[in-house]
Amino acid sequence: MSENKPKQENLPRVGFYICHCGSNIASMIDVAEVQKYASGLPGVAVSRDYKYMCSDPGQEMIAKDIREHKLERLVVAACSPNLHEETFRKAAARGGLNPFYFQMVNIREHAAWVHEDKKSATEKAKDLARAAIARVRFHQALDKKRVPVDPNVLVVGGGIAGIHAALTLANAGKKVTLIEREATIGGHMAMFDKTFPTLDCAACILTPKMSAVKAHPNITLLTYSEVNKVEGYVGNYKVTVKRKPRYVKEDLCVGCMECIDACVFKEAKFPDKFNQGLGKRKPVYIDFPQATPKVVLLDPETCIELKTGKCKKSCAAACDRKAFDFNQKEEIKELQVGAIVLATGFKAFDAKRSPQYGYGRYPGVYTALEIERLVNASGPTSGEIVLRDGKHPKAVGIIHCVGSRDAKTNKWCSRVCCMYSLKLAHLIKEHSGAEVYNFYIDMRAPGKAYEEFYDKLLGEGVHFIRGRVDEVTDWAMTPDEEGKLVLRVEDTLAGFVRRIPVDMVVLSTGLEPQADAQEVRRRFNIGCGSEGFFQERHPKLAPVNTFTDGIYIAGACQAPRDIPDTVAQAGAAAAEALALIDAGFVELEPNTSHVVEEECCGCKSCVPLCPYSAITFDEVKKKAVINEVLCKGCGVCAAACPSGSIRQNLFEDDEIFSEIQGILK
Amino acid sequence: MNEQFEPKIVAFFCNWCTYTAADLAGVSRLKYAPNVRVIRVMCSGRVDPQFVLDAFARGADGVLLGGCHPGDCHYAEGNYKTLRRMRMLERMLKGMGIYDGRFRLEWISGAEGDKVKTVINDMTKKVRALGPLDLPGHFRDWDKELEELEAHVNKDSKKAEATHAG
Amino acid sequence: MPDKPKVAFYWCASCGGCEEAVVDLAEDILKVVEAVDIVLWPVAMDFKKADVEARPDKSIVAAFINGAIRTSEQEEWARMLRRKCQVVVSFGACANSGGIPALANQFKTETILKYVYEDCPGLDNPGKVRPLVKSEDEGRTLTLPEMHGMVRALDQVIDVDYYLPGCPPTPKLIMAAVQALLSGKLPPKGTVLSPDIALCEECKRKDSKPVDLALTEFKRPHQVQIDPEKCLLAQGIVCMGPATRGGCEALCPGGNMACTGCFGPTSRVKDQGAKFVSSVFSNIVPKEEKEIDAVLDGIPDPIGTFYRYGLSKCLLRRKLN
Amino acid sequence: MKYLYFPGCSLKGTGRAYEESFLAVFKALGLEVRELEDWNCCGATAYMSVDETKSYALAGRNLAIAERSSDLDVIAPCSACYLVLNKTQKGLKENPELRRKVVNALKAAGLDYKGKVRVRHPLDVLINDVGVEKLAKFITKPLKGMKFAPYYGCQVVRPYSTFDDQYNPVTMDKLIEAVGAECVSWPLKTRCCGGSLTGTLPEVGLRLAYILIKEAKKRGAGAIVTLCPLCQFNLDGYQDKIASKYERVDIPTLYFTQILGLAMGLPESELGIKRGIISAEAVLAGR
Repeated sequence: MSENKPKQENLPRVGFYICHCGSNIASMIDVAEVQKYASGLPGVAVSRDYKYMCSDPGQEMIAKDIREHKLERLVVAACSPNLHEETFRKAAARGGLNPFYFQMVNIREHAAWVHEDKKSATEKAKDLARAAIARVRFHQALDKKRVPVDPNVLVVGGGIAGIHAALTLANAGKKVTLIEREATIGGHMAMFDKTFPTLDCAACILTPKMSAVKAHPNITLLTYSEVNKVEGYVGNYKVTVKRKPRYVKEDLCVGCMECIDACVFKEAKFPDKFNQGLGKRKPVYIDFPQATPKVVLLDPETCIELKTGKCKKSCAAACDRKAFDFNQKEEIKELQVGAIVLATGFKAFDAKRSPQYGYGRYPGVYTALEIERLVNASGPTSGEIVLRDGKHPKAVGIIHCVGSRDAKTNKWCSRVCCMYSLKLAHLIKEHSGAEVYNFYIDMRAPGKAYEEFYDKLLGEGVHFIRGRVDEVTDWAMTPDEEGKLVLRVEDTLAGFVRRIPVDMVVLSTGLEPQADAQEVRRRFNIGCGSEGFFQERHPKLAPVNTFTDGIYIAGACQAPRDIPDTVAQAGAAAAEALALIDAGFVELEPNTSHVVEEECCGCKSCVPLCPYSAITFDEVKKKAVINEVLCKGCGVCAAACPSGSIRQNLFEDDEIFSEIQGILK
Repeated sequence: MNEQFEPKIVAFFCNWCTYTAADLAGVSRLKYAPNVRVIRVMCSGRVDPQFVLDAFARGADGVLLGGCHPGDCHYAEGNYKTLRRMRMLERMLKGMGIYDGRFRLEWISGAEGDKVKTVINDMTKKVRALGPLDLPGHFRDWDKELEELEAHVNKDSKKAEATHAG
Repeated sequence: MPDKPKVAFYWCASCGGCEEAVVDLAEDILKVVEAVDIVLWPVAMDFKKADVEARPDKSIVAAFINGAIRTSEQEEWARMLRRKCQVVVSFGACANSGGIPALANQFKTETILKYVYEDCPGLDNPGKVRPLVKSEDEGRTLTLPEMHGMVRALDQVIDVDYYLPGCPPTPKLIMAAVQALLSGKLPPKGTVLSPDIALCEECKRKDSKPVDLALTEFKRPHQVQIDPEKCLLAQGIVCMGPATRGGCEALCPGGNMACTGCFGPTSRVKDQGAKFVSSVFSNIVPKEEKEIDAVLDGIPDPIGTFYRYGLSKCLLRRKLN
Repeated sequence: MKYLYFPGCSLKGTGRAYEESFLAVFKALGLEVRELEDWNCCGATAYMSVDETKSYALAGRNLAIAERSSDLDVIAPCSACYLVLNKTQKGLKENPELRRKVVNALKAAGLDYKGKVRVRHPLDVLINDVGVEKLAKFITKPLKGMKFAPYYGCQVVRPYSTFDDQYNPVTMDKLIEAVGAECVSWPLKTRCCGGSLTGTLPEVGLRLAYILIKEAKKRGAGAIVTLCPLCQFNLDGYQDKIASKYERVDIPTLYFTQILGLAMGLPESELGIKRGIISAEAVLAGR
């Protein structure tokens, strides 16, 4: 039962380096004192401090020291391993030392930046340094495993982000599968009329990309489909996809839409989700003229044949291509892909959650998406601004930040609703000539040519009132408010409460995560914030990566984002996926676990613990075996092996016990 | 010396959630007590109850274990194993006279930088109030009773050798 | 012919089971007696302390010391034998890790004395008289060994060369140890004289253990009809086999009783109780705190169960109070 | 279901119609209601701004008495009492220093305050505990053809929204529809009725009350239905003064428990219908 202290003489020669990180560390930790202290610790052959360890001279110093002083271990006290562990491993390798004879000490994020007393921060740095120097003695030489990468890519979400990523990957010659939950790709952008700040028509810039997707030989488009299950690991994902039945054969239908005319329902009766319920549609329908694929589908909730089986199916009769199939079933497909780009987009804030604005109570109150459909030439009113009661509004109020920047609903700024409110103000003024009032808290126009667009609106005579609207009411306090919707607002610039009577109110609702964000992110094993936006690996250095290698994110699923930034991110995500695939292999971290065969008694305690079924039981040898490729390196089995016969590389018992001992002296 | 007792707390943070949250607390320059020393593990499920006992035995006044919220584990179910083991370990620690918040299990996600701050500040305050655990000190006290007898027995042996030297 | 190597057997805080194990060598004991000269064996031979003290230091080849160290007398004997013998073998679970006596480390000495000499049912001690370390009786002073504050394993008091695990060690292992000593071919100092692999290796029930065992409850042996063929842990009974060193040829599971861990852990484990907890609860079914607690309630005395023979070697050493 | 009942001064005074109709309706619905013995004044919102500790102790005493006798919920029909008791619970939970003082004060009076009792509003009990479906079974004389404007006032929805939405409360709207009447769409549901200003600053208070009754009448409401004795008093009691200052409106103000009682066929005499200053006779005749 001996202590595991190695004898004094045969200690490996350790090089210890502490970084100033400019003043980030040096301002709160006495780096010289730590350097001096470490030089006295057993096994330490070299102890230096330097202003920027991660800089080229810093790394070069390490490599040179390793060669000159024949160092056998390396410890660097600087920032978080999540940031520069790789950098210093490479520096060690350049010096001829196995990169895993290295241990990093986090004294910036975990000490210098979070403590205010220099003495105790330095004390902490010394403890952590001592622990790392004690630990690194037990490090073993390891090397990263190489695993081939499947060249195919999966893009989830057919909005502008998914479309752009898929096209970029396909143009690079990769086989891409683009999956979209709705019956057509295009996402929210397809609903818009114009886009800011250039007022390009959304359809004009989106439709070519959608048809490019449809036509591209490298892209397999699976619409009306969802990802059911994801298995495997970076470079080798097996994805199960569920295709909902359209009751129409996709390869036969050419979108001539004659079946719609022939449907037993003479007029369109059912609320049309694409037009935010403003327009109507029949049980057989197509979302919008440029829908891609241009294929109709049947709504099982409202189609008589699907519900009762007793319809004369005039739609099928009218279809000379015999594309209808009333007993089409849900289809399950399996895909093998090396990388996955998630571009699942956002959900608009439900205006009913702010009852003070009267959405759903006053017919004159609309959401911004509804207005996008009204001003749209292919919308339910062919672009005419008309109220539900048929009248044309003379005054329109647009309320910014509905649901956003509000402790009761969503705390975050939705980044786009100022700009699209300006755009809608312009379109409404242009289409209806009405007086337009924009109620804003702060006018946020940060993008290229955004501020200029705001200036343009000021020039067009739109009224801008700075204040958060308290309520929308149909109570007329004075005769001129009769029959109007009155917006009560404290005009913070004028300094008094105003009541603005209007005929139509537009609620610029903010962006929030999709309703099923939590299930989706669990399915893809990535993180997300409590509100549901997917978590990027690093907000600045890795915005489109996630903590799970091989899975990338782009667009509004990660945070509220406008179209220019979304497309930029889609390109970045495609580039990251290409980098992974073109490398042809991926290096797996070597911190996997393995069973020491002669020590294993065959008690099978470990076998059920592995969620990746990397542990199997060899019935012949009566021993547990770990498949190193499937093992993700969590270490649960190493902790659980009752006879200590499973080791986890880089996190062996000796290493952690020595770290504990190092910390507590 | 009337200098206030400063507890030493050993923390095991899982790499994907709590360690990242601690990094986030650093990036956001949140300020918290310097009493915690963090040991990084890939998953809270790697933390063997032996580590917790060893930390106490070597002089830790508190041990903090940070993992992902149930359902968030990067390895799907590692933190459930942690919860099962540590619920029993807490009972055994109580049976051995160590309780009242000296050992603490917290679920902290990668986005909860401020939770790292509040947990560390709160635990430091509570353990400081509990005072030093100092098991090494106790071990030395308990073993004092051996020194006297050892001296006595060795003294006699000199006498015995003398008589039989011949 | 030159006089035979001298060996000594001694017992400290023990139940005599280890002595019994030596006797269980049955006729093999003759081979032992032939080869060695037993110079101390309180349970069987009438040597006195003075006889051992009279011997020159290191004159005894080996001492087999069983039993934990609880009183000053036991400590004194242990230190003296250490001086007198070349090799000290820590014999049995009590010597190796405190054994059953070490369970007392969960209680203050005063609590134990009060119970034994005042509150114990069936006690007739109205005067609440307690034994005294020093007392006068008709002009004579009477001394008694002092009770230490905690129960210690042998190697927590003196330096130990080898460990014979078990409660008691099996005759087979004892014979092997004696032969190794006589042959002079000894493993490195500190070795446990038993295979360094867990008990399941030798257990006949191993094949019946499912690869995906996930327990929903734990049962005590008296609560369930134990199936003699099936793995005990799979039947929801706490069996320490996976966390206990083999070498006993799974006598207890063979006798339809769960292993209680008397051989101690393998060399790769620092704390047998903590390690077993880390393993056995990892895959119980519940995921919520309340349901987990309900399963844990199936083991009312975790310290007594997981440290039945080894509380002295628990990293926390004893209860703090 | 059994409840404790904290009447408060209004329901024994100007709001007696509220108490009568409340007790009658709850009895008819088989809900046992026991008045809290030895209750004291809740201090209303005024006292809290005068001396916080004493006001919390005064209100806290009622809570301690409620907890002592049983673990039933206590119903406080009057909006002010309902707000004060809830505010006391919340204040004592969030402010340990204040809690220590109040608990000691109540200990001296032989009471011990734990803060476990739940303070409920009768409307919340009717809609959420009993439920609209069950209520429908008791409606024997639906108030067909009657149009009511639902007036919630402020204290039940601000500063805390406990059982209904802060901006657009609907529980009373549901009750009005449940009794067979028509609920007028009326955006001034939670606009101030003048509160104590009708007494202290009449030129402001009366105007606020006038705005409410004028708009209700304009939207075709036969009567305003409210749940607060002070609102009822302000809207009903000052219509003569309002008539002289602005114009005569003449619209009765009833309690939701009164219209529920009527719809359940309970006699008008048990519901204190006659206690209203503006007579509801004409309106109710049409049913």
